[in-house]
Amino acid sequence: MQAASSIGTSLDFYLFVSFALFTIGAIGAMTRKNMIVLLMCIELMLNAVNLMLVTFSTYYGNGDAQIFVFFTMVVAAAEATVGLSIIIMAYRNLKSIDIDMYNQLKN
Amino acid sequence: MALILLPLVFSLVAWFIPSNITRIFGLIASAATLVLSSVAVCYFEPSEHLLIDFGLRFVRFSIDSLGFTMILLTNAVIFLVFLSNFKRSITNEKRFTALAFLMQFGLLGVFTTNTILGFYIFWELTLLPIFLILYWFGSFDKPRALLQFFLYTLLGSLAMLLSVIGLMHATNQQTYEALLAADLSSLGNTSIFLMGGFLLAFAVKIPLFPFHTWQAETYTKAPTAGTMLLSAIMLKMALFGLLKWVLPIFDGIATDFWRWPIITLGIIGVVYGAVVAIRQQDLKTLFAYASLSHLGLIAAALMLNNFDTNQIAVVQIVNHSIVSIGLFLAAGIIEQRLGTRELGQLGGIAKVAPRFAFWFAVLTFVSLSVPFTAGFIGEFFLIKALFSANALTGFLASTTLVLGAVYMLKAYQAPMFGPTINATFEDLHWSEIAVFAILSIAAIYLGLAPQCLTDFVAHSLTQPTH
Amino acid sequence: MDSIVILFISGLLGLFVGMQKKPLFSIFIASLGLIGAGVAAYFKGSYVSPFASYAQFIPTQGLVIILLCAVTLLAMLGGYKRYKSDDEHTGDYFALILFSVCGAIIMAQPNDLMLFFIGLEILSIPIYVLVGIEKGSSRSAEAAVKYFFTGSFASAILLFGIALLYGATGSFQIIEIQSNLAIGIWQSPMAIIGSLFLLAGFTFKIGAVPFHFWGPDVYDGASNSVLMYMSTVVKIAGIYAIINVFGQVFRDSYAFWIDLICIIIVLSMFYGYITAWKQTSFRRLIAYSSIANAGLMLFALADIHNSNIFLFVTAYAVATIALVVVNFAVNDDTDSLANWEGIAWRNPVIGVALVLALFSLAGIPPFAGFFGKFSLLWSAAPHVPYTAILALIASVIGAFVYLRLMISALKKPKVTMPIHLSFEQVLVLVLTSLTTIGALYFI
Amino acid sequence: MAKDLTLLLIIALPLLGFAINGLFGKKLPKTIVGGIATAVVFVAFLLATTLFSGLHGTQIVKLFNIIDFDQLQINASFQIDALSIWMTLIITGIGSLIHLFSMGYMSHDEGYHKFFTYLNLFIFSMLLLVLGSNYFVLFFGWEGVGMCSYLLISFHYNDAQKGLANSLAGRKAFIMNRIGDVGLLLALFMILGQFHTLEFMTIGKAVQGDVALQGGAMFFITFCLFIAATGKSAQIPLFTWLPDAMAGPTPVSALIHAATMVTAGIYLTVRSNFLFELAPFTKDIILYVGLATTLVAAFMALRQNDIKKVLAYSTVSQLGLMFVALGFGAYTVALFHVTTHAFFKALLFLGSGSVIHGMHEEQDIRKMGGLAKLMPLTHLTFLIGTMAIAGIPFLSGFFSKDEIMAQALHHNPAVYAILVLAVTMTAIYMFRLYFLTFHGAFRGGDSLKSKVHESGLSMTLPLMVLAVLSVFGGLLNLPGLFFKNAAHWFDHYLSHGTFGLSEVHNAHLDFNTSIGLMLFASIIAVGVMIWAYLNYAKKGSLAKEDAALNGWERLSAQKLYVDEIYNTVFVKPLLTLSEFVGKVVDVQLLRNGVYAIADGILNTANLTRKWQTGFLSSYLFWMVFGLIIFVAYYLLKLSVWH
Repeated sequence: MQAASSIGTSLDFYLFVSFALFTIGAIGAMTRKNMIVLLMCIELMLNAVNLMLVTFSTYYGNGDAQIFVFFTMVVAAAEATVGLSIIIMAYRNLKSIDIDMYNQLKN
Repeated sequence: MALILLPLVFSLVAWFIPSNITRIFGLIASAATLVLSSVAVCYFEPSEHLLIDFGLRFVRFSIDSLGFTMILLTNAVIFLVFLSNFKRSITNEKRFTALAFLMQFGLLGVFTTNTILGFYIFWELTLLPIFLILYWFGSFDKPRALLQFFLYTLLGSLAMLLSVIGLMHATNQQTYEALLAADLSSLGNTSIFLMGGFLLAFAVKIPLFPFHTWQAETYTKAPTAGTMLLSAIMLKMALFGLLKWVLPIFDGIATDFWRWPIITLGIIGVVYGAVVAIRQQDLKTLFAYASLSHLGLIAAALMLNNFDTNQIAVVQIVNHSIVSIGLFLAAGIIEQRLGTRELGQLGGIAKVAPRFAFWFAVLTFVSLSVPFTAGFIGEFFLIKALFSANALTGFLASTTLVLGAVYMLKAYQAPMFGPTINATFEDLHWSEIAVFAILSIAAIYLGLAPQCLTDFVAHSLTQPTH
Repeated sequence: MDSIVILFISGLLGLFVGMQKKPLFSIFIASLGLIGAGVAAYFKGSYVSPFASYAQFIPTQGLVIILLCAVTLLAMLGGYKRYKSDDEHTGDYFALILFSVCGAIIMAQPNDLMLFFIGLEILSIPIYVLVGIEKGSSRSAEAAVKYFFTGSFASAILLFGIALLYGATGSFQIIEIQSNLAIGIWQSPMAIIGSLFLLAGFTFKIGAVPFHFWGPDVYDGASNSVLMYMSTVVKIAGIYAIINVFGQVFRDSYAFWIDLICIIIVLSMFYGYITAWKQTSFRRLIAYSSIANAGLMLFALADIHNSNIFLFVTAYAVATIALVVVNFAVNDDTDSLANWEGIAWRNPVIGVALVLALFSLAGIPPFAGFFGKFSLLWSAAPHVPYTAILALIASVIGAFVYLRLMISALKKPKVTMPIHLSFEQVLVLVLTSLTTIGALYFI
Repeated sequence: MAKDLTLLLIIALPLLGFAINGLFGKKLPKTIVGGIATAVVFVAFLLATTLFSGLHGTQIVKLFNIIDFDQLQINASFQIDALSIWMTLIITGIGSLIHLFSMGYMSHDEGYHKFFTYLNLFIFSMLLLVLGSNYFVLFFGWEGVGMCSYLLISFHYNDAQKGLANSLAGRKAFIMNRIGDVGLLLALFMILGQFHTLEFMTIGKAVQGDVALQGGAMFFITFCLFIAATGKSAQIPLFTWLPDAMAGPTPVSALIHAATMVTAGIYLTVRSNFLFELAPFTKDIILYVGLATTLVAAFMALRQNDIKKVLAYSTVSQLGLMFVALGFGAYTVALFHVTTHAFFKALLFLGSGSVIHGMHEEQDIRKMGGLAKLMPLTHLTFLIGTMAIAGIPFLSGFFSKDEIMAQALHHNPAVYAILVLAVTMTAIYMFRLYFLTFHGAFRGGDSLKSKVHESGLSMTLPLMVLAVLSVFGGLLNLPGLFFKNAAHWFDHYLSHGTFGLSEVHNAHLDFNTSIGLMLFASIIAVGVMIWAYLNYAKKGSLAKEDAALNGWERLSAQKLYVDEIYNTVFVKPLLTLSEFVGKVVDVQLLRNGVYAIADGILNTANLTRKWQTGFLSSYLFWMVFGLIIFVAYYLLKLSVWH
């Protein structure tokens, strides 16, 4: 597993950005109440992963990960579709997109 | 083969027969199994094994003379349970009949299987019918007591499962003969743990002293037939397992390690059960503690793992079955006719029901192990064995003679003698007399000629190496 | 591959057929698809009897597919009554289920993490939708929201793990990852963090502590018919994925990882069974029970070379389906355990199926659950004896839960009105009971 | 007839009677039931006499194996020797007389056939006890007689007033006996451990002359045997059951609690003489326990008002006397007293039975008086019995008691002095009993007086036979100073026909001392008789009411409060312990402990379910939290991995 590309020393930088994005997404998902924002945070996490994949792909010099990125994007899109429709349905029922309102099921 | 499978067939058939002949069916079918097994015993050469192989991987059967003894005992107990409850509504229930036969099947499996996993499977199989019998026909007001029994047992048997797995891994064997031949001493401490798992299961079932708390409560709330099944035969599985499987297989450092702890618990049980029984007011509870006392003695003596003692232990096992059927039947009769088992509310039954008084007295004396009964031989030699191992244990065990007299006579005299409180008491039905008579004859026969039984089982007991 | 194609085509077909609003026809197509997929799997794989001796319960590719298809078929039949009531969408539901099974099949047998991830999403996304099928119900909506967000959050974590692992090893191929890890890379922090993230994603799918939170809420909010599917198929696929992925990933660092597995097992079992005790709603009870069972399933990782999981998941799946079908029949609206009192008396099929299922779940021989547990512990106990002991103690608590349910069901009922079961429910109950007893074959 | 067959017949006959009466007794007429029961015992007696006459050495009859193990063989086998045959003669002889008596005594009882069934069973067990050739068969019989004793004591359990008391008395007897049985059991175990057999002869030959055995083991064995003997033979500390056992029908008291069963302890000691000879310390214990018993019991008898209770304490006292003899190693002397005591005590009990029968179940001597005229035959025989036990010269009791006194004087004058006191008290309470019952005015009221009647022939015939025996029983073992040739016949008979006894030699006093002894004893006995006559018959003193009793009298009447003491020291604590263990330890601690553990585990559910808050954010947080913990843990672990 030799570093086969020119990305070289800046690998850490890319990784850091990716980590940072992922963490921001995760913290956002944990703290924000708005479901749309939640969805966005999760998309952010996915994209952080995408960034990382691309980084590593470059680092290793093979294209697998880049293909994976496409898959991830598709999946993210599908998730967003389903997610938004679920949010809409939920909104119809509870008239709110505040995640803390969804608290009937517990214990 | 039919010997083992017949009860299963009966159990299935029982669901589909018309309910008005259920009780006749139960009686005849159980008699049939008894007759069949008796005939089989007649044709059986005690020094041989009867191998039955269905081509299964984990379960094979091999009946030796000890197995045959237990088969006979099981079938007899089931028959007597049906006979003694002939007049009760419980035998009219398809469910009971089916479950009793299922139970019989499980028990026969335990007593005849040749593989260690088979032993475990059948051991657990018996839990299902007894659980349902207790639940359906017992008077458990809260599920807690019932669950206590079940889960206590389950905890023990899961420990046994681990040991079974461990044993099979350690020896790479599963049949009885192969396990016997396997050298466990090389396992060192592991074998102690493995045996501990088995012993935990047995200690719960026998039950030994600190693990007995389920017993009194379960016996009291179970239907009479259920108590009989539990006490007369189901608990014997543990003693059988100790005698046939655990002691011979773990003969060596594991047995040496566990011997005195278990004997101590057994002896504590002997004294403790007797002491507690003295002050009990409920007849069934009293008998439950008596049972604790008696079985503690057998368990303790078995742990000596002495060839002669083991033979006598079989006699005592049979004797205890006789006693417990008889006593619990008596308690059941009183409860059925008078609706109470509280000693304080009973009295003078002997006057109105002389036949009952007579047979109850006989069984009381059998349980007091007076001469001419199997218990006399059994107790004498078991205590003797304990005494020669350690004088103190022998002495403590022999206190059962005195304390046993105290509580058994109380249990007999309080309801039967004294001023008549219960003026009407329907005397025994023929089926009940038959049960008492069979039990008494068996007890006296074994008391006079225990040798026939000990010689018979001696063939399948292994001579310990020490 | 054949199986996936067949399932996909029948799913598509189902979508079109669904427009006819003939539920019977839809389920016929769907069943045909599942059976066809199973048959194809049977003939495709080089079928080696897995039971040559008790030490060899190695799942073959075909067997898992057959199992997944069969369980799905049972779940579909069991929930048919619900699906057909909404005849406008019956076809859609079946199509969703079939697509989801495709995902499960892909996910269960991955040789590539990319493929695995795709399978996972194909499995999950239809279920997000299915959980929300009660469009008018706020509970259903809440369940869908929770499932969706936790699920996609877990997907992101998992994906992150995949990326890190890729970063550490340079490949998505599991074999390659394994061989690369073997040369010492497993000790790099990146590989460790990646593995942990990956494991978190997986344990989320099977619902083991501490990634179990979605379980109770989602099971509670989803309808019985969907519960049948998602409490079984997802777990089967998930545990097989875990075995296949981590069986490789952890292979050379087994001693390093095993304590984590043990912690998860013990936490899941105790947490699941204990919490189940105080539940008043059946579906929540099943949820907690499934958390505990997820813990048990993880024993498969204790012995990486022989993961004898097949029997256990089968037993678990059929027993759970039987219970949920019963609950579906008696208790669709309120989902209260109080309604269970005496139901065994009100219909003999329910009575028998229930007793068998509960004893099987409690692990009492000679039912399937026992053999499942036995085969699991058979391989695992020598490696992790203390965990096995703890697991058995937890099992006793579990038996408490199941037996209390049984005691309640066997109680003399106040209402004696018989419960009506539809044909396909009877069929499912009979099949599950037969399977539960059929485990005797393995004696 | 071959000896072994005869022997088996002797044992089998009572069993046969038991079986017939037990199975068919209900349907047979009473005469036949009683007849069969009496006949089998009587025939057994006749057979025993043939054995007696043809006695020659020791013979073992083996019936079958009870247990046959490698290291242990126990046979059902029997032994014919002087001792066992002598006991058999007593048992069957007196037994048949008492059976005969019972036919009359029990004639109105509804449990007639049951009574004879039990009696026959008792005879059978007793024969096993004395005829067995090993300790196991002895133990068999030992437990068997205990059981029969229980059955017969609580025979009238249905009695409206006394039913419960009767059954309690039976229970007390059984339990006390069982305590003794434990002693026997332990002794048997120790014997087995020491000798690996239970056969008397084998053990006897093994120990004979082996002084090396003297010491610890022998002490424990004999001590345990002695505990057994105290149980069965009602010695301190286990004597309290015997007075209570008077709750049984009077023939039972005569047969079991005077003539036969209670002497089993003495039989056991005599049978094991070779063991006791090796344990001098045990013999001392026996001596002092016997001495204490005879004194205490005699004292208690002084102020009893129940006719049977007086006799009961008298029995305890006499048994104590026998143990004194045993303590001196004078086995034949003890057995001689067993024999004469069997005669006169059976006579006295049957006499009292006749009185009670005639008085319609009244047992209180305060309600009697003047019965001499109403029941002349009973009176006469009772008088003979009284004189015999009190030691009036030339009656049987005189000789047998004198032998014991002689031994005491020879060995230890202090013991002799105490025995004189006891013997004097014996004479006092016996004559008090006699005069209060048969002389003076009738105190039972007129209605009862008119109903009092002499008993029928079946009851008086045994009385007469026993009276004759009581008078002439002494001839069996005359002291050497009267007839040189006939003297000490019994001594010779026993010591030559019983294993071990030939080794033991009784002390013989010189001529003058013997004469002096006898004279002194005669003076005491006759003196007391005259005093009693003057006091009770002439002066008309009556038994005081309870309230009027002064210090020592109250002690005597209240039996030294032994029952109360036992109650406080043993019974109550046991019951309290049982109550405590049952309620507190078992239920509260163990059972509820199990529940508490279970509940504790299950109730954590209340805690754990709170974790499931219902908020999505918290779920996500915990997921991340768990993940971070794992990561942290593994990074730490990695750093210490190597």
